[in-house]
Amino acid sequence: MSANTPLRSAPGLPLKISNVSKSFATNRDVRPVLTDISITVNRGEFVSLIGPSGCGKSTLFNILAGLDRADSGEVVIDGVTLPLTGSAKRFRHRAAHCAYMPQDDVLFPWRTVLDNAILGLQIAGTGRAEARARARDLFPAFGLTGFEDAHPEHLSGGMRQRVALLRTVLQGTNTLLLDEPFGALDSLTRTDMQDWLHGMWRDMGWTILLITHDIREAVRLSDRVIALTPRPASVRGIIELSRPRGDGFEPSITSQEMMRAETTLTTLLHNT
Amino acid sequence: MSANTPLRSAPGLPLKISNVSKSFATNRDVRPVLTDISITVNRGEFVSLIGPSGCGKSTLFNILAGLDRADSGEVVIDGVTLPLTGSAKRFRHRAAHCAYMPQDDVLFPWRTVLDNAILGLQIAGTGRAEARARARDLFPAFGLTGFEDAHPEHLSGGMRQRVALLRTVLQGTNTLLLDEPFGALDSLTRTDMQDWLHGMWRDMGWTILLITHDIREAVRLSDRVIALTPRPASVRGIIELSRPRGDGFEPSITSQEMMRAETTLTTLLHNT
Amino acid sequence: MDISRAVRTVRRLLPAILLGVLLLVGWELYVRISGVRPQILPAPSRVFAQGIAHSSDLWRHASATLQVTLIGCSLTLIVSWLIATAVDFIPWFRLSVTPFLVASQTIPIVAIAPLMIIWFGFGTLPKVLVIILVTFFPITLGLIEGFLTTSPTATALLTSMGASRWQIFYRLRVPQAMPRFFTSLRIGVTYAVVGAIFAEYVGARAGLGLYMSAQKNSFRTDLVLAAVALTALMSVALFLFTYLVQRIVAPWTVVTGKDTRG
Amino acid sequence: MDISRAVRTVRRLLPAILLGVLLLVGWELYVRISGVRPQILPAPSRVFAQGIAHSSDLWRHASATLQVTLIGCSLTLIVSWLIATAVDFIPWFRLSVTPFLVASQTIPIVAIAPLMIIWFGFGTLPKVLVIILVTFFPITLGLIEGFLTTSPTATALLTSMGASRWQIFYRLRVPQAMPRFFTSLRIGVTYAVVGAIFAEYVGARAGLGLYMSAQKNSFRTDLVLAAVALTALMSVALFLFTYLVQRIVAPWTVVTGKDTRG
Amino acid sequence: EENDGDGSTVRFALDWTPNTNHTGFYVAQEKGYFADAGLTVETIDYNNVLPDTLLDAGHADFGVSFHDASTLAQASGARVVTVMAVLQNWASAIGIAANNTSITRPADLDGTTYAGFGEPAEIPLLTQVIKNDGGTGEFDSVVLGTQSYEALYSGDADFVIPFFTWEGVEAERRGTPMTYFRFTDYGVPSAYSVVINASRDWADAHPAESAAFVQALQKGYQYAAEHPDEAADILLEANPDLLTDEKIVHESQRLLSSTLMMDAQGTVGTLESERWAGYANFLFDNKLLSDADGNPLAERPDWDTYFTNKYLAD
Ligand SMILES: Nc1ncnc2c1ncn2[C@@H]1O[C@H](COP(=O)(O)OP(=O)(O)OP(=O)(O)O)[C@@H](O)[C@H]1O
Ligand SMILES: Nc1ncnc2c1ncn2[C@@H]1O[C@H](COP(=O)(O)OP(=O)(O)OP(=O)(O)O)[C@@H](O)[C@H]1O
Ligand SMILES: Cc1ncc(C[n+]2csc(CCO)c2C)c(N)n1
Ligand SMILES: [Mg+2]
Ligand SMILES: [Mg+2]
Repeated sequence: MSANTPLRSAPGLPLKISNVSKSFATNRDVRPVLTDISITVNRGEFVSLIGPSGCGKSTLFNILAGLDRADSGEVVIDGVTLPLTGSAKRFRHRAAHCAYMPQDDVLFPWRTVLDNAILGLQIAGTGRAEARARARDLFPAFGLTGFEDAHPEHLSGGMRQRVALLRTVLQGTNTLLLDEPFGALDSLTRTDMQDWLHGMWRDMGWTILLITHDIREAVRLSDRVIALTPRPASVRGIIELSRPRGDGFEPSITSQEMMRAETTLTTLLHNT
Repeated sequence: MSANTPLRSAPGLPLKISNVSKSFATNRDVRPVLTDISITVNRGEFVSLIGPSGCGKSTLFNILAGLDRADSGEVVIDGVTLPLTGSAKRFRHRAAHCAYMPQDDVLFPWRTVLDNAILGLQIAGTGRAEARARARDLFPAFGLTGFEDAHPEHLSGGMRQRVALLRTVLQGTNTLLLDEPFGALDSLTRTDMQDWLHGMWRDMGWTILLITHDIREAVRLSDRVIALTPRPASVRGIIELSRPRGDGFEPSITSQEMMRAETTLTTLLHNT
Repeated sequence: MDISRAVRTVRRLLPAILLGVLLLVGWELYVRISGVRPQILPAPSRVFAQGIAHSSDLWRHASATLQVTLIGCSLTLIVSWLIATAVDFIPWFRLSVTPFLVASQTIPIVAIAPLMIIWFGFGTLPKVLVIILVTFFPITLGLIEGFLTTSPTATALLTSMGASRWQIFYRLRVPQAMPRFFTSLRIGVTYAVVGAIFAEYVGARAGLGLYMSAQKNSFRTDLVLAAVALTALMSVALFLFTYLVQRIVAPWTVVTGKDTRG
Repeated sequence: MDISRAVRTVRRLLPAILLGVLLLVGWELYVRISGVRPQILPAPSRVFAQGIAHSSDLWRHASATLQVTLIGCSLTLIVSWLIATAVDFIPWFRLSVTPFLVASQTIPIVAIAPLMIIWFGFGTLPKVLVIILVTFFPITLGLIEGFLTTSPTATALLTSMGASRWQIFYRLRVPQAMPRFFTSLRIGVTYAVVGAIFAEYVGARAGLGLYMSAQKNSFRTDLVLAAVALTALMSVALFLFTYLVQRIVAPWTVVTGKDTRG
Repeated sequence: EENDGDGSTVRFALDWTPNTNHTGFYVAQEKGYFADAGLTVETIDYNNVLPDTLLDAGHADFGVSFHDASTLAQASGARVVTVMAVLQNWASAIGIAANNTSITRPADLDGTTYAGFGEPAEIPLLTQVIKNDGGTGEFDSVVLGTQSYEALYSGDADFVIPFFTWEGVEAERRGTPMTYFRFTDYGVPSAYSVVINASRDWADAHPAESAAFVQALQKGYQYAAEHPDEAADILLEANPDLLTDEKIVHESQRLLSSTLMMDAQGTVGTLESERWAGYANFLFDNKLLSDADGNPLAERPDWDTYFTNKYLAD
């Protein structure tokens, strides 16, 4: 598979979340975290989820990534319905429909950049040599050429995020779940990485669902921004952004439409 | 001293940094960090410093706060010139002209909120009872009433920052050095805290020098934004912002002037 | 509320208790079935019964051991605070002291304890010295490392307020060191009891060590084991006691079991 | 480059070496001036000279001790990996095992070592068991805690990739546990030597412990101390050896001394 | 810790947990012989440090020792001196399990395993006995201390050197009797076995008190020799928690009293040159004696300086 081969792509909606609810049993009571969430993501779309801290965003991702199960509702990924019941173990093995990238990059210090990238492939049973060859093909596109044998501690924050994204992409699904991928970066690097991610998304044809705290990040990158309420999370509002926007995606330019969207979102999120 | 008594205020410029340079000797070579920096802050002004990570912003603050010394140049705070030579110890005791608030709030878990607030007073030799009384007076203005005896771990991130700021303010100087005070907060809380800080600044007559990574934060809050080059830091450009701006400081509104300023700053900082 | 906490504690301890009971029952059965002589391996029931029968002796010796242990621990505390403070104030001192702390752990006490008796006689001194030798290392190292956990930012904050080195020490570094200090204190007191037993084993007028040694020479394996069990109990009691002290001295370091996830 | 590193190392060690020399000189002077008899306190020069004079004996016994130590450590490694792995896979097992690990540290080996000989004869077995008793706790606990340092996010990542519990264990938890494991291994090997000495002290055919006990009975305090010094050397050598192993097995955990501030 | 009082307090160090080798001491204590002599006596219980070491280091004034241990200690410069004999002949012997039919004489011990205390004289003594019986004197040895006896019963070891008057009686009572080969039957000189040593420095500084102490002690042992059952009861009463088997104590004491404690004149405690020199020469000839520097003694010492009768009753 070369760098530009389109990734496997099944027909239909890649992601459909219908009326999902979830609560956790704590020592004292039952804590509802998600109530009746419905979200649809079309193929090739870039959708952002934004909501106050602790509202339940990561919990939703855990459900999508097969790490946890909803109490009710339905999740369909690439035409496959995730089960609501059954042993956690059986359930887990059916996962990996979408590739999940956690907030901190979670690169393993004991693996080189190349070996970090192939982690998902190895877990899926691909041989090391083949996995490495496939990863190498993508290094130029990710701007990582020359760093194959470096160890993560020698990379800058932005580079680390690119390795983490490469690892996610190599899992072989083009539906990506990104949980605050740039939360740990400083503002300037963050903007650079947003530009880069946007470019990659445009070129590679990925479907992206992104969690963020940052209104501006959501607005800059997404086709659609979904604002959530505080816990228990439910959908408070959805903002569609046209593309090309005013002057197209020009990273350092703040367009009128973006400004309006930001204002709307700020109001939505603050007046709780 | 009651909440609204103006703080001690000497005549003249509160802060004048002239041609300051500084380098660190590392194991291998000499690493220049600041080259020929000159900054003037007028009384009651809100000035932001923005620059890439590692460029030398905190080093400059360390010099201002008396934690470190410049190699050359002159720093005058409230009419007092900081010495360039002399033992670190003697030097240190002359410090505390300006109150310094570090990036993470550095609240002590073994102290209650009230006792955290009076830390600077205690260090300066004020008795505990008197210090507490003075601190209590300011609790309403900081929105901390009722939390006097709480321990910091029970506060939200935004509240913790307010306690840290209260501690800074109680040191009795109205020149505040804030090193990325909101870096650890999520975007939504961050915006709230910016609004709050701006309000306090306006009401209390402080002089603030703020370090930030965030272009938007700088633009929202400041009278003047100073952009620094990557290490070794020197002043790359200065942007003055008028006040009231278009529609005044209305936190959730993005004005035209701000947008222009952001664009200028982004260009300044990115095209290195 | 409190009842549910007790229930939880018991439930957490249950597997351990079960395993313990299982081991004891297995041991008892083995002894009964194999008919091994009590001089070689007494049944736990016998150890218990004989321990009860000789409980006044055991208590007398245990209290002597406890006394030495407490004196030793107190002195270790004083010495280790002094050294750790000195190390904290004079950095090069750290480089000279740490290797000795590590080396002190490599000295076989079996060999040194008799020499201590030769040098310092039968009083409390040699025993206390053995205890210090055993406990000094973990506690001092814990303190030194505890001081070092202080964040540079907090130090910078205090310095910017004009704090002296001494103010930084007692307002910041000391409270900051508390969690590590208590962790190492817990290790320390456990070793202290064993160290005291040790020292008494090679020379004492009273104490569980002396008792064990004498009972061993009289082929009373059951009483040796009863004393061993008592020693373990004492160690565990001291171990738990440090939690109490910690709760009083440094309450903020104690996890309250509150749900911190919101 | 390498020379400057060597110079730095020496400079770091200098205070410790100086303090060591000072102590030795003080001791020597005390002995010479006070005229205390060598049976009671031999001068360090005498300990050294006699140690050299009896070096062939000392080496023979040291090699016996070393052998037992290595066997004991290897077995401890096997057992502690097995137990720690089991604990990692079966959470309730942890609750039942940890109290026993802690309790094992409160058992006075002085009292147990002779019983071990009664139970298991005087071959290698009882000595190895004593070593296991001494080293098992720190190493197993280090491993268990090491596994627990794994971040939930990393686990979630692997799980989302469809990894089995076993894959998560060996691809993530094992490498993650390495720093803790080596820290505890260092503590473990140090105690192992002391434990071996211990076991030999109460019964053996050869070994430094036996040698010490015999020399004690022959009023040769100088040779006892020579053996003590050799024991300490052996412990330190094993201690340093673990760094070598760590550099080979888990190079990423070794701080390279590179300036990480950029 | 130094005993720098007026000499009226005497510290007495035991070599082992209380046993019948100590009966005389407890008799003197209980019957007030020490008190009558104006002495307060403090017992230092045994704890893995040799009494001679304690005497030498000044932590005890008198203590129980052995003929060989005392000779070795003095050769190596320890400031101790033997002031009284508790026994007039060996109370220890080579012991094998009585049911061990493969060993019928010392020569059969070649190639078997000895378990002992690691005392310096053990191996040469055994080698001598075996050689004198026609064996090669080559056997395996292991140091197990008290555990030696368990090793013998379990068959892990083949022979030991017990006090047949103590461990031997115990073994018999336990149903695991031993058979003995007496040292003197195989060409080893007779020896004083258990003796009382004094700190030379303390004794020199307190000659009167030393004499008073030794004579009171001697009186106690004399009583024990003459009244074994009463003496045994005194020992039992003095150590209720350590001595629980009355039969063993009585049997042991009778054995000691009847065969080992008194010299030809019926006196307890006397030391004489010839017997001392006999076993001491054996130690010297086997190169067991070395000086303070660990060099083997080049010249035969004057044995008469190693012990003294001057504190004993005339
Ligand atoms: N296993 C669990 N048991 C109990 N409560 C849980 C559990 N996991 C999450 N929660 C609770 O669910 C809520 C939502 O958690 P979640 O991590 O999904 O929030 P989030 O929106 O991702 O927050 P953030 O923006 O801080 O990452 C939190 O209040 C948390 O305390
Ligand atoms: N004591 C020191 N010795 C050597 N180098 C130092 C020292 N302190 C800081 N530096 C170097 O000086 C440079 C500037 O550091 P500084 O902390 O001032 O950066 P900064 O602009 O505050 O960065 P950030 O935005 O990440 O906080 C960094 O490259 C750092 O490595
Ligand atoms: C009752 C009694 N049993 C054993 C010893 C130990 N011990 C010390 S020296 C020695 C060998 C005798 O020459 C032995 C066996 C003792 N002291 N008293
Ligand atoms: Mg989250
Ligand atoms: Mg900084």
